Amino acid sequence: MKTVAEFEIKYCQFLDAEGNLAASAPPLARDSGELLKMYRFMTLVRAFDTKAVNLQRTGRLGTYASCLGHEAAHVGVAAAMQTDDVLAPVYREFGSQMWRGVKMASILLYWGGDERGSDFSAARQDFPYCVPIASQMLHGAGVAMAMKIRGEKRCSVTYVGDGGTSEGAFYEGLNVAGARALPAVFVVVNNGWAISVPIGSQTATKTLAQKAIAAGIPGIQVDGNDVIAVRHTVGEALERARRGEGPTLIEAITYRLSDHTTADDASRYRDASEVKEAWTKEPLPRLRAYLMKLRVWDEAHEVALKAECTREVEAAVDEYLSAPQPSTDAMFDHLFARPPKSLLEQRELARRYAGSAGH
Amino acid sequence: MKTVAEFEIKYCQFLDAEGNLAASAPPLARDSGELLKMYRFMTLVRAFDTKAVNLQRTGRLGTYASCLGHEAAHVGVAAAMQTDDVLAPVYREFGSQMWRGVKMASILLYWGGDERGSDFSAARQDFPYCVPIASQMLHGAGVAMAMKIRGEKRCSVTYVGDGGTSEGAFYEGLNVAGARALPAVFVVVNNGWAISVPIGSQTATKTLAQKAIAAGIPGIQVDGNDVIAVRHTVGEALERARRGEGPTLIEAITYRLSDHTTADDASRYRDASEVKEAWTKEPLPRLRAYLMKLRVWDEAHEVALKAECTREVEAAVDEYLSAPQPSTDAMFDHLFARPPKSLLEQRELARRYAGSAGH
Amino acid sequence: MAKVTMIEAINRAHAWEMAHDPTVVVLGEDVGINGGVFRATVGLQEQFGKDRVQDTPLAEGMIAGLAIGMATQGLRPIAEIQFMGFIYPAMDQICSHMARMRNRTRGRLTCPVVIRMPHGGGIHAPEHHSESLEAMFAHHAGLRVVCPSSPARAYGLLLAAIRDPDPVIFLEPARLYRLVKQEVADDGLALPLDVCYRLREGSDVTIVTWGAMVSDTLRAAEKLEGEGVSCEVLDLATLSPIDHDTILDSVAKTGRLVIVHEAPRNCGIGAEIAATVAEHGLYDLHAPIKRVTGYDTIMPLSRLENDYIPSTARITDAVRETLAE
Amino acid sequence: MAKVTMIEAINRAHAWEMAHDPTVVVLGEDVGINGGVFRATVGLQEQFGKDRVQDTPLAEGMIAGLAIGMATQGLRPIAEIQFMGFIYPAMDQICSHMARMRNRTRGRLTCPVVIRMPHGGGIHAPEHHSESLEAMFAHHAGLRVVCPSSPARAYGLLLAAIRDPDPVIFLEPARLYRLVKQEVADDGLALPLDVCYRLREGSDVTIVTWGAMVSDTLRAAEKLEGEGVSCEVLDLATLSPIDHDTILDSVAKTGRLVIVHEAPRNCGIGAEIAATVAEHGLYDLHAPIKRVTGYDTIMPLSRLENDYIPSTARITDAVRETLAE
Ligand SMILES: Cc1ncc(C[n+]2csc(CCOP(=O)(O)OP(=O)(O)O)c2C)c(N)n1
Ligand SMILES: Cc1ncc(C[n+]2csc(CCOP(=O)(O)OP(=O)(O)O)c2C)c(N)n1
Ligand SMILES: [Mg+2]
Ligand SMILES: [Mg+2]
Repeated sequence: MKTVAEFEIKYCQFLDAEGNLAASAPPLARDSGELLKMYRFMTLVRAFDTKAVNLQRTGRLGTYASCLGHEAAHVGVAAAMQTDDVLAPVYREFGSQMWRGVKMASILLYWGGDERGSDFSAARQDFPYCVPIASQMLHGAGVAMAMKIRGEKRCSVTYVGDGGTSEGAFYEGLNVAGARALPAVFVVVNNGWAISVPIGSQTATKTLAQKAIAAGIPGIQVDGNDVIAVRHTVGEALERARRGEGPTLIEAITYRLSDHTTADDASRYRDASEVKEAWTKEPLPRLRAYLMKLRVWDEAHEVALKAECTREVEAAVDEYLSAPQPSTDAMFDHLFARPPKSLLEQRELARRYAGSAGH
Repeated sequence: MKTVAEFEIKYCQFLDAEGNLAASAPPLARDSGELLKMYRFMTLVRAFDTKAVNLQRTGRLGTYASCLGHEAAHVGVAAAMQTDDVLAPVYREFGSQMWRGVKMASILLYWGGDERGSDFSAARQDFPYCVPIASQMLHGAGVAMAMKIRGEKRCSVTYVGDGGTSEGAFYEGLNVAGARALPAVFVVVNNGWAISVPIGSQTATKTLAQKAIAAGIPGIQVDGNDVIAVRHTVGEALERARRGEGPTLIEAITYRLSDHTTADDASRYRDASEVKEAWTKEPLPRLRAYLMKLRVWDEAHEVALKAECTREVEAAVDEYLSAPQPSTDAMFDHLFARPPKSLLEQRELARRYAGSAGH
Repeated sequence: MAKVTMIEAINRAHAWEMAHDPTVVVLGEDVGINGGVFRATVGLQEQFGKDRVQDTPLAEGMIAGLAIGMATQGLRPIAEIQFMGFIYPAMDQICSHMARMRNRTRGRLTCPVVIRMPHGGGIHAPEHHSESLEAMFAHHAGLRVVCPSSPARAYGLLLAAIRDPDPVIFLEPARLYRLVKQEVADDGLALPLDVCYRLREGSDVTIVTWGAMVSDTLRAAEKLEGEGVSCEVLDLATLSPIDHDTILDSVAKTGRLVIVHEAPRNCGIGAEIAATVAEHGLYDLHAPIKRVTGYDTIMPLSRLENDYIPSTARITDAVRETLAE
Repeated sequence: MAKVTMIEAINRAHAWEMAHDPTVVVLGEDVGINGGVFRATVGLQEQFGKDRVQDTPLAEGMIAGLAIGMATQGLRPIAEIQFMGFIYPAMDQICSHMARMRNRTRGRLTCPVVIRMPHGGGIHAPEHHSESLEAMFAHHAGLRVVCPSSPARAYGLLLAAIRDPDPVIFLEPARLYRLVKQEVADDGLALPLDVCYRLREGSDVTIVTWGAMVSDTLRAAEKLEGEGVSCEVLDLATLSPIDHDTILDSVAKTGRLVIVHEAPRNCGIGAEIAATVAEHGLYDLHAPIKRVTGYDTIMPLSRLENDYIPSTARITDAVRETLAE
């Protein structure tokens, strides 16, 4: 039998878990300004996330999907993007959103049960959270198609989880992006788990990157805890897309160090030893160690940064907590540009009974 | 960057367009009894198909999806199956259905607008036609899962078209079959076209077989006009499945020699030269040439076979045309095992107005 | 003015709007060189190019999802779904996203998308090709559902749908596509959405219907006129939101209401109309409301489809029964 | 008899039936070791093994499609969909195949499948986790739609659903999962489908409701009793097909009808009930019908969800208004 097609999947890592840099690392690895910016941001994201979980535990936030452990993936992706690119997140890519200018107070507002949280003051073309798993794949593709039709040099970047790769929409998005050579980058955050389902039970594939082969597009695996590798890989994919050469699928391997959400208890289904092991590979210490080796960072910087992050987060929390309660009108006023009469009547009714629940 | 996974896609053909046999051909290629059986069947399928189109053109059949050119793929697949395996077809795999015992009269009845056509007298566990593209992928997977749960040595075989590989359900079916190592074989009939959309516009992949890589399962390409290659490849995949080693995706490359359906006019979007070229590779002459080389077939046999096929088809047409018109009760009597009262009331109403359309 | 079929009118509305609004794009299966399986988009790719008239891979969810992405970038996509029975894979995109994007983002991102598709049976099409699922969309907030009943209304309502800043599900009665020709001025004038059209004035009974059932209903009304019964016929046109005021006014005048639709009865749009009249027009009713609808079973294959679709005889009988009360 | 919550009752019904019928299998996302996100299937994988209680990959269409394939092979799959908002990707499988398989094949292949899912809001869940889409299923022929309102009815109706030879959409009001405990005999006795349950006899007004709204409605009825108003409360229980006879009988007695549901009003099941009474019970009505429903907008995020869900105050006011007519 003759061979008609051959494929291979590569893996990219520059900074290992101990903070050692590979010889092949790109110039970015020597750009301490950029690295520091990313490190500061990752630290801020960690502080924000810790606080958000705490707010939920103390009854001041709704169910929340922690991004603990995903900081390098999220910051690396966003840092590779241009401002006018468009991001389509899932529901835990706060690091990317924050880098792109979405306010922490907005994020909290959303998870605190208020749609205003999705009315970002920056990154206004970015998509809101996407709870129906994998459906955002097609939004990313559609955005890229608009950009392509207009001949713009912009790109879309779409996230999806490892669990999300089982939904048909995931493949549909990749396939059309490939078929039309769309300027789109898809990032699978493989954090090992989809709630209680481990990746080995989700699919028989050895990698998630190889799913790109089904769409005839390049797929690559990257250490999602290595911000240099993530930013570099995404950057190359974006350049490729901007050159009109089509989409790329990037599998960023990381680990969900938290429960799935604050409504979940991962100890029901996941070995503590696995989590412990994952903590040895998490993204922050390796970058810190490397920065210290570069002598651009030390303990004093670290202490100051932590304090600064705390202040920033607290300010955001204050802003969040002081946001006024929405009125019942909010249910009706944004459904249609031209609301039908029946809806306005229902708005009246809702006003009459506002706050009557439980009575 | 290190390589973490490698893949290749093979192509299988034993009998070329001129009827030359490759040295590597399996024993089946010397089994003239089996080959003759398949050749006779392919000829019958061709005769049936021609007649069905004719019935439609003369107003005695509804819209019909011709299988002209698909005879080797359809017969090869069915011939590799065991009787108690389960087939999930799309809508034009008449060759497979007929081999498995579905009556030509049933096929006509269905395309003549009567649900009784899906109440097969043989192959009673086989699925009916599946018009919503690719949705049958999951039925095939589900059937295989039932077989696996029960530890049976049976398999499901599911068809899908080249266009069907763009639907999410296609990938979902492959993925779960791979993830659970289900005893399932999936056959993509790549006939080059999905109505007016050529395969090159459907996907960026070089092969459709490589879509298997996204599910972590073997994928293989086969000349779908070579019945020996089809039957051999499907047979190997079925054996593999029966051994508990999981599913296979087989891409059978053939060509839709007809319009998409009798409601379509392919000359609007397809070059006559392409069709002409495809006729030089069609499945019947090459097998006939090979059988003649084997000296088990000659012109006299051919003439007799054609006459026999005509008789068989005419008998089926008679049976079809003499089937009594269904009563309006048929709309109601098979919806539920326990029909609700309101439905019985509606059945009464329908009886009252039976045949009142246009009045 | 040229006489055109509904499918030609739809084609012209596309062409007019594409010529006048460069943000309008068309996508779907076989909409390009083939011009759509019903020829609604014929010639558009030639005229406006492959970027603006795109054949997509075969996946309805993908089509709807692409349309969302494109719309949020300022385009106005018109997506064709080949038959209404194939809309299901697009439900998640339509209901979870398209209908909600404006609300979810408090107006930051919007979806001015039209999803067009043939509606209903009666053309002897294969299985799954003859569904009437308007109520499924009507039940979902954030969508407009529109269904024309003549070439002229198809032209004007489609233009209105394309120009609407929110998503519109545009249902085209397949059996009207080529049934009649009508003079339609290709003047780019839209017809109003959210209102019903009074096709016939009458005093004895109000009949509300839409889509292909409009012709059967008008035929029934004519027949009944011969019996001295004066029917007021309303074409609902926008199936969601419903123009209840016009219906209630009419019922206030006639005292009787018959609703005719091809879709199954249970939780159909007829139920909503009847319920609203039972809430807000009860005292106007001189007789029980009647619904003449498809049965609560699966649309049968072609041999029985005309026994499924309400016949003129069923409509006239229902009106007579209402009047006998 | 032990007092159990609704979620425990649902768990027991699974266990009972799996122990007694080896063809029953469970599949869904996180139903195995995690026991489902609401714990409906907790312990089942331990007890019945990984073949009969399967965690699936994450894809609802796939779950429904697998269930169809398995059912045609003689199994009785119970599929869990994690939240009702995630049912859309499964719509094609449910509506195009599961609901039709018996009819399409004239009874040759059948789908005795139960699709379970949480229903409704009020638990402060994230976006897309609080939908009430029963009418979407009710509109599709070939499906039964069932919604219990107490632990005992959850147990008995779920057993009936599993044993039914046809597909059943089984909606579990999420805010009732742990709200109350009730004595439920784990005796494997099913309750009848296709009938409503009279929870309270009354003579002034009939209130029809289901699911989580039952408790609010009963609270309203109690309050109204203090005002001298006698409410008859019917729990619809099987939302499709509707037990119209019981409703019509009750309305014949009371002369007044209020329908309460959490789902949006437009084309909801309340519309079907109202329409049927306007057709077959019009002369029994002393006052216009009233619907107290969710609004025709998107279920808001948690801060406003309790303003979306009909309150007891809205129900009592509606009854009072009906009586004032
Ligand atoms: C269509 C759909 N089905 C089910 C869910 C419920 N659900 C929420 S998150 C989740 C797991 C997602 O896993 P993955 O894609 O790996 O993302 P992660 O949470 O790990 O970031 C599930 C099943 C959903 N949100 N959408
Ligand atoms: C979900 C769905 N979408 C659209 C259609 C309309 N349709 C019928 S056949 C077809 C093309 C199918 O092409 P392919 O899968 O290659 O099969 P082939 O007809 O070539 O055998 C389309 C778009 C359908 N039947 N189902
Ligand atoms: Mg994950
Ligand atoms: Mg094809």
